[in-house]
Amino acid sequence: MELLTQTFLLLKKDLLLEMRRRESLLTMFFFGTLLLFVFHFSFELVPERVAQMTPGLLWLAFLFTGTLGLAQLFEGERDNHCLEALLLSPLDRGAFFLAKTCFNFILMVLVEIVVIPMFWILFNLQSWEVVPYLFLVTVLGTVGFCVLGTLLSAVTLKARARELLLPLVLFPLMIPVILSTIRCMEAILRNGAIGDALPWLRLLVGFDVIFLTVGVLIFDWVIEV
Amino acid sequence: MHLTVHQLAKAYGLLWALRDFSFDLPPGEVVALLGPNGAGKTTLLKLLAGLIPPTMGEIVLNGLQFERGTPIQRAAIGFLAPGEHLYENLTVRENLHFFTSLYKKREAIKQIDTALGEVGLKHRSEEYVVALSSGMKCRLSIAKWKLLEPQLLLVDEPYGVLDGSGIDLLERFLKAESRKGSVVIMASHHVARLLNLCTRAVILHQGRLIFDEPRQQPWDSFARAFGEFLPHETSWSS
Amino acid sequence: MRPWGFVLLAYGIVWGAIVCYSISLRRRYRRAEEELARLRALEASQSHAPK
Amino acid sequence: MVESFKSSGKRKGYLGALALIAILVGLYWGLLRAPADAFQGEVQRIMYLHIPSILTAYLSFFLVFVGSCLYLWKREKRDDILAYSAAEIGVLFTALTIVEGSIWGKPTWGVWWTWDARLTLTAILLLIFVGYLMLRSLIEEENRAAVSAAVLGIIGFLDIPLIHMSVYWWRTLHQPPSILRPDKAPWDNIHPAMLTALAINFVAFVLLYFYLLSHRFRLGEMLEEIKARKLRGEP
Repeated sequence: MELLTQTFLLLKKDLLLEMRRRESLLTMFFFGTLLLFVFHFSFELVPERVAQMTPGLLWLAFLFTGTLGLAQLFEGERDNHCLEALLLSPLDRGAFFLAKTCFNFILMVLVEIVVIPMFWILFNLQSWEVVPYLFLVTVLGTVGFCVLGTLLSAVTLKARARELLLPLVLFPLMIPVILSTIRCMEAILRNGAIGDALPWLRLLVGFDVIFLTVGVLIFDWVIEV
Repeated sequence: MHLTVHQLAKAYGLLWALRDFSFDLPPGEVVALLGPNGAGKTTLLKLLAGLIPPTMGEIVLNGLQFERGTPIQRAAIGFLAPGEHLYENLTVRENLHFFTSLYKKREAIKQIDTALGEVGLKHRSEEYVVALSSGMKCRLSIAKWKLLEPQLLLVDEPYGVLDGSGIDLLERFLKAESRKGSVVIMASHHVARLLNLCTRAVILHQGRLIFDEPRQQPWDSFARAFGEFLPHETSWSS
Repeated sequence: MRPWGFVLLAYGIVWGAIVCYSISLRRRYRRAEEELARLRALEASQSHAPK
Repeated sequence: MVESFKSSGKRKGYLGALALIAILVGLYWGLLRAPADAFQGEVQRIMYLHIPSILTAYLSFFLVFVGSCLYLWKREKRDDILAYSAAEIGVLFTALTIVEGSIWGKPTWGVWWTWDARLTLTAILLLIFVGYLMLRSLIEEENRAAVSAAVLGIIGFLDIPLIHMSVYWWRTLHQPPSILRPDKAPWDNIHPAMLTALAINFVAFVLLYFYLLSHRFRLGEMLEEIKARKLRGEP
């Protein structure tokens, strides 16, 4: 209970700061949109080909924007040594982890809410009825991405060239999430329903649960000034 | 708070920042932590705050080992670094609200206004911290620790940014803390002021403790030790 | 390339790489050993030296 | 287990000699004694390197996991040295596995690289632990580097089964696994001499692995001691 109270307190603070400065959200949003344009120019996307490539392209966009967000995740705490102030306090570090994960998750979901419909509009896709299902799968994948991403973002906090190092260690570990979300989306696009994507969905949920638990347990050691 | 330190040491890479440091402080002690730049003052404060792990040695708070710090132990330690540890894009009141909630001080939330009044920030409580001058930020830090009631208060060079009334405020606050039985350790280069306030003086030089004595009048041994190791700073005698 | 060619290529690369790693490890090991011996000797001479 | 690495130079010498003998016997069996495979021909001999090296790599990453957990728990420097040493040698063996797989693949599949589940999985493993080594080298402060690396070592190891599952599902939907048939035990269609050659080579690799690891571990310990002595000797 205490854990959740503290998580909520920190999350509220992060959201308030983000609402004031809007740094992360705006950059992530514009970067996501920009990527859609880059995709169009690089692949010359005609509707028949787009249908096949949709899951991969969408996830590529989320992966890159998400990494951008992760690089910024602890920057706010570094200003004015606020991270020290938090570590000095009786805060449960598991709550700190949960709050940062939730914060990054909220940012990414906000970006996804805009980018997915925009993808459909920009590439003239007709299959609007599958969008809610796709969004659901994307959200599950985003949970995994944020959990592992927050953990590794904290691990690389003190490293030189951390913006470069982070994706380097993050992407290989993220392969179960990437593969399962993309396969799920493919199955949905093929059948218009979840159907045979179920094993992938289970893997995805398993991944989310395992790393959420590991994160809460291990975060006490991860974060030090 | 009774604070005991045994043979504390911290090395950064191949350099000792602090070596073989021991002292024992009963409740109510106000310690002046002196020494030239690079003597290890800030390292000592950060070690005591649990912000960095020691290379060797141990810290004992009220008879309990302080290793990674339980939440209860951490709640008992305050670190007053002027201008730091505040969210610049939150308002003055939001900052205090956030930290008091984090420390679970429910009654303190009601006293935020009183505390702001005492440090002279009441009329600026809705401003963002980024808009405050460094002296005002320091006053806000004082208000913050007043509300959080630490039993061990570490203070890192507060004098540089405070004006006359601010200094009064700080010293009154520290004395009140000491009367309540808290231990205060303050690092500063304003030797004269610090000596006026303290009950005990400690001098660090190149990471080693070279002087540790309770304050007395007259204090020849301090003058000798101080003159020997910090010959450039004579302002204290004024 | 003949089948044996592939086999010998694989064996060559693997054992070559392992030998290379062993040599570099040995070199690092030697260097550390020498440094340690030097420091030990230095410490011994200091402790015996008259004050 | 860690204690055994602290063995004297003499015992390490025996281990080295034993490893060398095993390697020579393994080479003899693998290259000369074992018959050529009925389907794959001589190329199959690469398997006598391939399978032992990937198994030792897995052993290595398991040791990284064990060392990392112990380090986070007890904060003993030697556990961290164990994890670091095992990661370094593990990366070497993983890289070799990929090279062997690729050389075996050329005559067998006709291409140097294919997105076969096993090859892909090994490549991902390599990427993860190369990342581990990079992380270590990019963090200045020693304790920080050890703690961060330990966390990454634990996450990396826990992720292996998940990656394994996802990569296999992904591939098996397109093509069946190339060697191991789930419905048939692998040793059913293997000549006994082949099995012996494989076993000898496996023993040889494990001995070699522990020989290298013991030296790498001792090297780490010595570097640590050098640092401690320099710190003490500083005026």
